Amino acid sequence: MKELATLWLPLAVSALAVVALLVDLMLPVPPPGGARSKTPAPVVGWVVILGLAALFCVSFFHETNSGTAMHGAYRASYFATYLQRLFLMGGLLGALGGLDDVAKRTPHRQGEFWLMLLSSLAGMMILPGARDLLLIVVAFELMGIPLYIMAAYSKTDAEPTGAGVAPRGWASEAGLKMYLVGATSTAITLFGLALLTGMQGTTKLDLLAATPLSPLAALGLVFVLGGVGYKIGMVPFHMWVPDTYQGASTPFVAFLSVAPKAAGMSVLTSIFLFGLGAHKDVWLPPMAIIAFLSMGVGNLLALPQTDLRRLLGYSGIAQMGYVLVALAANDAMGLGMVLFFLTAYLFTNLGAFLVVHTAAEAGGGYTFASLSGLHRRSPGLALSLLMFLLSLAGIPFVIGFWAKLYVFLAAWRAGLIGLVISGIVLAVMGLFYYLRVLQAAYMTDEGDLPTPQPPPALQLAIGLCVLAVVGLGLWPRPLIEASTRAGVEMMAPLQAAQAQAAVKLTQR
Amino acid sequence: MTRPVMYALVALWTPAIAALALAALVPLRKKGWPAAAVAIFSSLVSLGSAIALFMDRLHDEVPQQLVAPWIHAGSTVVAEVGVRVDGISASMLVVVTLVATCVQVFSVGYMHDEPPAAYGRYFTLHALFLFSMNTLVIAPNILQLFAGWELVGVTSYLLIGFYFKKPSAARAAVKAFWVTKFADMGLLFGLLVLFAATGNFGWDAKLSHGVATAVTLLFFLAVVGKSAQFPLHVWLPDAMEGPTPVSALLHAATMVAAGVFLVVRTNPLFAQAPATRMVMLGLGAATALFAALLALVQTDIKKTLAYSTCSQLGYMVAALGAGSMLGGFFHLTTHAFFKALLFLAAGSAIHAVHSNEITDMGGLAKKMPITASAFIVGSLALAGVPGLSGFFSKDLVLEAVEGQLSNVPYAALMLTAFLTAFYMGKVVFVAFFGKPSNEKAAHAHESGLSMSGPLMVLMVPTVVAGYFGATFAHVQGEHYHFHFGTGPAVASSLGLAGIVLAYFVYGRGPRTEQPAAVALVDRIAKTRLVNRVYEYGFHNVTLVVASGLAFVDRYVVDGLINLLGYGAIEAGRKARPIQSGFAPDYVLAVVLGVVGLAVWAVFGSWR
Amino acid sequence: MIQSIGFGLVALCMLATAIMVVRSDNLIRATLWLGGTLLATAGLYAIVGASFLASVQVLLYVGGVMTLMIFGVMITRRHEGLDVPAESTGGVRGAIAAVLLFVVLAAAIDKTEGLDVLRVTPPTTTAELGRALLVEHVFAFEVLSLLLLGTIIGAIVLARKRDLGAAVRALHAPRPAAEIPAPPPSASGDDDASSKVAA
Amino acid sequence: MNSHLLSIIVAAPAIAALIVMFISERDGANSRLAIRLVSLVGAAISFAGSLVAIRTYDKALGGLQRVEDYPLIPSFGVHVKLALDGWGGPLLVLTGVILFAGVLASWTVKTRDREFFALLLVLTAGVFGVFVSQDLLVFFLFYEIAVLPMYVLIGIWGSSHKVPARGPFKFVWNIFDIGGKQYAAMKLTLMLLVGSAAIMAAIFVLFLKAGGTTFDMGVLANTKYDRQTQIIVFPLVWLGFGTLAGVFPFHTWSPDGHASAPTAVSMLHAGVLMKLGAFGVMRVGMVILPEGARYWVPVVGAVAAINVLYGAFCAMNQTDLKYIIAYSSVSHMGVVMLGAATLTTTGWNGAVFQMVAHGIMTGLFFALVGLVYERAHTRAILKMGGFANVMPGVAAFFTLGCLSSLGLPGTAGFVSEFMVFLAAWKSQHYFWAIPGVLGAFITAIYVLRATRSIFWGPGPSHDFHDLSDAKKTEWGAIVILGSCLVILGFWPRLILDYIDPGSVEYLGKVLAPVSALARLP
Amino acid sequence: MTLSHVLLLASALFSVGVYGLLTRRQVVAILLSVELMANAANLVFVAMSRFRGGVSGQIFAIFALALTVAEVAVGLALVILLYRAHSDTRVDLASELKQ
Repeated sequence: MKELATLWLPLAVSALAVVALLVDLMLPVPPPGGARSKTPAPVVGWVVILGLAALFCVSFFHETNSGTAMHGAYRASYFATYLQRLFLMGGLLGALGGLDDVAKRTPHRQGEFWLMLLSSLAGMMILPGARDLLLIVVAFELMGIPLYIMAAYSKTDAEPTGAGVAPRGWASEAGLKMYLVGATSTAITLFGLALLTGMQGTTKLDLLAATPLSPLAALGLVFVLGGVGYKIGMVPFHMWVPDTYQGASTPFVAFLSVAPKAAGMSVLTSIFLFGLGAHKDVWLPPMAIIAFLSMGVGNLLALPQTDLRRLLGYSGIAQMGYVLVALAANDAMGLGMVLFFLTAYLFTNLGAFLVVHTAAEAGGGYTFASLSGLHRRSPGLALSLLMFLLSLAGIPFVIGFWAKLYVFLAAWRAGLIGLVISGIVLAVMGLFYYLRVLQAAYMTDEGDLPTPQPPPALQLAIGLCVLAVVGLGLWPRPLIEASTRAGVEMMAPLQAAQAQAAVKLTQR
Repeated sequence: MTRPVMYALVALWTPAIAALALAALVPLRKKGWPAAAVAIFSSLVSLGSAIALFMDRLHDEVPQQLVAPWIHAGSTVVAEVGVRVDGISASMLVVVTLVATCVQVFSVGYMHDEPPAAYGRYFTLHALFLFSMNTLVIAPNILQLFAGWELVGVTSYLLIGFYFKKPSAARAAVKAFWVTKFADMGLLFGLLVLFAATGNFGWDAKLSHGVATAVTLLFFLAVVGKSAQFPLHVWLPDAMEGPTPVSALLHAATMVAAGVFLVVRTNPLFAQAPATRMVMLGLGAATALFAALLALVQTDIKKTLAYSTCSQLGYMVAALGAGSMLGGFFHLTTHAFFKALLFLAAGSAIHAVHSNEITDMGGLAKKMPITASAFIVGSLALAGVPGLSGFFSKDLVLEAVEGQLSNVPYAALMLTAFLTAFYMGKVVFVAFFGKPSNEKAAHAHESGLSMSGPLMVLMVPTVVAGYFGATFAHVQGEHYHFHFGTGPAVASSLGLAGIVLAYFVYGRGPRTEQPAAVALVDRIAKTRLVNRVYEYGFHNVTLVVASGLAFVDRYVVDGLINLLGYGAIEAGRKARPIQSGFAPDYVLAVVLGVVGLAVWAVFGSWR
Repeated sequence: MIQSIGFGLVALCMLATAIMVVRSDNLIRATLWLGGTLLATAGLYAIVGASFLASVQVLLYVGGVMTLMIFGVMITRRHEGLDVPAESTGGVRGAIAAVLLFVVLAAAIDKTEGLDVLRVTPPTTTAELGRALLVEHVFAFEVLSLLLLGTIIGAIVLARKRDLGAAVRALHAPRPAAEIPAPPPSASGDDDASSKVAA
Repeated sequence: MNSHLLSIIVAAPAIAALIVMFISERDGANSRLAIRLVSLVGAAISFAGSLVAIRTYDKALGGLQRVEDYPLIPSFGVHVKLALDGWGGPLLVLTGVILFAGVLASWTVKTRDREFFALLLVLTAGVFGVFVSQDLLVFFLFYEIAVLPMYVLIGIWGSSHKVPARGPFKFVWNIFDIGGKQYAAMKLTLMLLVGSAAIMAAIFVLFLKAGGTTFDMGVLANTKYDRQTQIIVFPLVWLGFGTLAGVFPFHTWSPDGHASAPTAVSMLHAGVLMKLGAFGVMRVGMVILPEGARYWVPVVGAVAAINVLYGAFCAMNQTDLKYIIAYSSVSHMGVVMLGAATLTTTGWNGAVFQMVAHGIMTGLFFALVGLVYERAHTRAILKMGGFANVMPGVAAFFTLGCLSSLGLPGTAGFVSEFMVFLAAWKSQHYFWAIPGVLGAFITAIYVLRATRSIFWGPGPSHDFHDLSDAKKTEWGAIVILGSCLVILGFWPRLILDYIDPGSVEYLGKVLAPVSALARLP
Repeated sequence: MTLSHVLLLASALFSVGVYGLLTRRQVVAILLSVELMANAANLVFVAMSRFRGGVSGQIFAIFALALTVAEVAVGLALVILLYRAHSDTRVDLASELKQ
């Protein structure tokens, strides 16, 4: 029972999934044929939202920061709690943002969507505490497979199409591409894990570093890096990202672009920092190269984009490059700043996608033109977009500034100077396209698009994001202290152990 | 604070307050006549305190000064401002305030037709000028002198450009400022060198020979510009575009003399640099002769006087070069009086006939007796006719120059004396005698009291100043005793000869053609060689460099930055097709990425 | 020795069938070849003494996956018999990548010491496996069940085509001649949307 | 109240901006007036506060006074530590003056005035923050806040006058349909942020090499960094901040940016923001990295000398009024950097004085240019002429600005330029003074040419029918700035007395023998 | 027969799978190739477990098997969607989203 208490957050999310399913089943089934034109109310969606909100709040009153469960497969920690809250918040915001879109686009299969979301979320909730590679893989798939389904969920193009124009199967294509790359990555991950666990003789993270790495194990390790990197959208495993972002329904993409990435980062952290931090010399150079490539390719390819979703997709690739830079620092501060950055990124990117979605819904599609005159049509929305863009670009007094600053500082401190310098330069380059979006929203006023009228849930989601981005930007202290605490908690014992091992090695 | 210092401060600040009040109280200025009243009142107060100061100096020879730190760096005072009261500043102050007061009073009548706003602006600038000039005159160090020096330059610029609607006036103003500003760089560099050597801006430092020469040469460059010496004299004739009273005050009596005053003031430095003094002597004499020749061929009465000013400044510079501080300074003083008188008289005549050309005048002596007599007295003084002030001071100059540099400058100055008398004679005979050349000249009449009054006032020092040479010298702490030797005799005879010759050439009715010698000079003068050199330099060097650099800025510096942006964006565009939309390509990227990673894992140097 | 011969045979089978899977021109046949590969794998499991795995492989994998695959092929064909082309292009590209990958893998195996073990550990009992599965890894097992539940529901929601009748009615509904021909109902990805049109 | 004066100065514009954002625009003229009044009050509070701050600064005591310390992220050593030093006072007052005048000068902004004033105030809050920050990271934070709003301000309210991309690669910008002000805004922002990137890298090194516990600039300045580090990091700081100070060859954002910016923005940008760059080089680069500074000053000074002359020559070739002023800013900022490079008290006094003097002067210039442009609808000086007939006041103040810019005694420009030239001549690189003085002469040529062709000559042609002299609030702006120029010119000690202790103290750190510095881990 | 032989076999199988993955144009055929790769991974799991001891490899293999099946199910659902949109299941039909 005590073990279950340790696991209560993941279990609660799973339970919520079941509840959602049951509620959906209890809803009256619309009669076949005629009377289906009326859109059913998003009941399940609200259940999910309220449930997630409640869980998020309760998680502050009932923190389980220690204890292991399930034969050491799961270990609670502040690190895990931090990330779990992050996922809950991501799920909550994603649900708020997607509520009306789901109800509008797929009115008669809403319940299943929320089930998928919660399944995915349940997978995420397990990941940060999982201490067994087997559990990690299963939870990772639990998170991943529903995402394919959600990506293809609306089946058609997210863009409203005119009369007589064939609805394009963009959502299907988005799902399919994500799936094909994802399935490949899964196979690669499994193959790598087979080599790694086989050579190391264990699936337990804590024992993984006990044996020196053989070339085969190292090969397995980098296979895992590649396989997990797909979910984060690291270059060169990123190519599904822009296509899926463009094709899938945008509120879902808002969720997809932040929460699974954070989860992926958590997996990378678990395997590489907690598991194999002692063998840093194996994975650091590839990770550094991948970080550089992600920053470079992401920023470079975002420059000429004309579709806002693709632009944000590439920008997300670059942002993950920054996180990898901090991850590569492989120390307490680095980990803390990874968490901090992921938090900042969650609010920022989610908010940006939701604003773009809201503007596009009012007309003009997801092009720059849809933002034309936004400052006049909806000053609040434009201001929110401004805040998100500033945060993405890393400009002061919004949270993104601190995130980028500390990510780079942590990496610099760890000696990754070349990486940081290239990161800073590429970040400045990236400013170009953020400014272009800003320009579209604030400096053009052509055409006569209607005023965007986001539904209340969407407004709430955007409002929460703005509040977080600005509020935490002005007063980052609690968040920084929390993330640092999480980082120190996990990394300090490891570093001490590694230092001890090094001393032993020299004594020998 | 001692009494003399207080006089000096009053003399300094009264015009300053007047200028400030006129600048700030817009309605007062825009109304016109109150501005004149305020300015003239301030000048009178200034004049009064100047005279009081001068009187004080007659008894007290110990210089006094009051300074306050102006710029400091740490505990070191870099620069001070304040007033210095001694013979030189007291004498100069009297000259400046007296002429300024006369000119301002004269202007009340002369500028009468201007609209009230312009009228007010005119007097505001006059008050500002007086303040600036006083700043220069009573400066306790060369830095403050430089400050005043620049300020008078600016007021000169603004007053030359008073009729700013006339493009020629606008050009002349800017030209005057550029030329003097160019020369002022010499003074600035001189200050830098001086400060580097001594750590202050005083003029009584003992310098090494090299430094002294460098400093004084640099100073002299500024003098050449300000006092319109060859080859930087080009701005002065153009500056006649300004109102005539302005020409009288700034471009004849006081501002242009500031250069000479600088040398007088910093005489201790110049005394240490014989090489510089030789340059001054040569250049001064050359300018005197050169300008006199050019004055010969002018038909514009103001331009004649302008070249004459150049020429007389050449005298002063030559005297200073010859080592006679007193000679230069005394000639400055007398010249200020008679040249101001000449200009004002010319202004009166111009006011009457609405033309600057002497050929448009004629016979004015009968119509305008006061003006004519003033002009004639001034001309005689300028020509060095014995008994008038110019005679004494010019004599002092010649005496100093005599025997220097194989007597070449001496001869040149003698010749200049002759030419001076000749061209002044020409002006007098053509403009004031004979028959009126046109309707306007025929109906000219004497100007009102505000104009004729100052003429009469100025006639007094023009006549008598020479007799106060001893007093003047006494105030400077020097001695002066006039004795009628060969030099004065020759000079005054040459002067008389010039007048006589002028009578024979010009005094007997209008001429259609010039004497051959004059015509030759005229043809040379019309080439405007010096001006053209400058214009060529400006258009073909400065502007070419500027456009070259601007091109570099546009196309190279900025171009490179655009290239960077271009490179990044174009790279992004070129890379786009990699994202082909074809899923197997994406998978290929994954596989190749994994293979790359695997290569590192297997063959990498991590062990 | 016998083991080695057996291994050799099975390996040969496995590779041959695998190559047929990726090279066969007929999709149905390729699917069947995959069955061969999986069976050969099961045989190999048996040879190395993982008998439980071998049976699971045969039952679940060969049975389940094969059926699913053939079902998938058939449902996406309009009665063209068994002659379903499985196009492939870019053979050189693929071959280069595959060979590169193999070379790296082989090099890693070559460079790693201690892989020339002949000894096969005593056969694992099913009970042992069961204990590991349901005790040690029970949480993962539970998570897996959630995963399978979610997947099945998700796959059904994606694949099902609700209210086909309405869509067909929409196709045959009278419409203005000038209008661009409406897309076939099957192309309309969102059944709900098309049903709305019908209503 | 009194003990939080600096925070009030910094916060007042920010709070005013916030209030402005919430004023409803629906109320027509009333709300327009309210927006302006709130902005003006915010500006006035800061201005008054800065005057109080400077008046109560004990110049005999020197050093940091009015220290306020609010921990922001204490675990990483980030404190919002505000304090006034000798340099801060005059620069605060400068900012206050320019902001006040800027609000007055933009009284007639027509479109989207709410956002305009809010951004203007936010920008100024950043500037105030930089001048009083004693924590390097907060310094940088404020710096960024000051730089960024410029993009929007230029992009939206910039002149519709075409500022075309230039050079052989201009077509690039056309591809993206970024012409005119957007081009200028983008270039400005990107170049300045590249500079910020360099600064950020430098901050990392400074922070980590000092032990990684604090960003306090006082502590960092007492840290002995090894020579190698200093030599590597100093150029980063110099070029990073220098980009904003218009250091050649990273100045090209300045002409385009200033030319397309609206009046008040040009005033603030050229008047105050460019000073942030020079201030940063001196306050961060030279004080914290003395050895690096000593190593690099020959280059810094040489580049500054190039700046002076190069900017002046480029200005001479322009026919667009704003370009002239913008290039003249490049030239004058060269004087600031030249003064800084002399590493003498006189030079540093001159440099800081020049920041103030040039700030006021260029603020005046841009205010006037804005007036002229608003009425004439062109900035091509060759098309103008005789404007003095209809706008005598503007002409007079423009002339005053010109005179200050060419270093006329009696104006603030002379004091600073003279100090700088004096220091340059006395430094080891006396030849630096030569381009400096020449630059002043070239300045005389081009400013007077411009004055002549705009204001002098026969009356304005018929193309200009709505010319008129300055009006109510506009007078306020130009009279304040103009009189500051003259007052400071005549009595420089009004601010020199405050600058001086700052220079002495900081220079002491730069020139102190190595052994005298405390050694920190 | 040693472990390295089995591993070589698995590697070969994996590489063949990759070859198919890259060359096949029918989505179902691609899924088959992915199955080959997953199968290779399973082979490694089992072989490692049997040659080096421990049961976790085999457990892992069982889980991997289940995961693969789940993935195939979703994959086929997506294939059906593709077919509905284009009446065919060639992967290049799904290439509207690009650049």
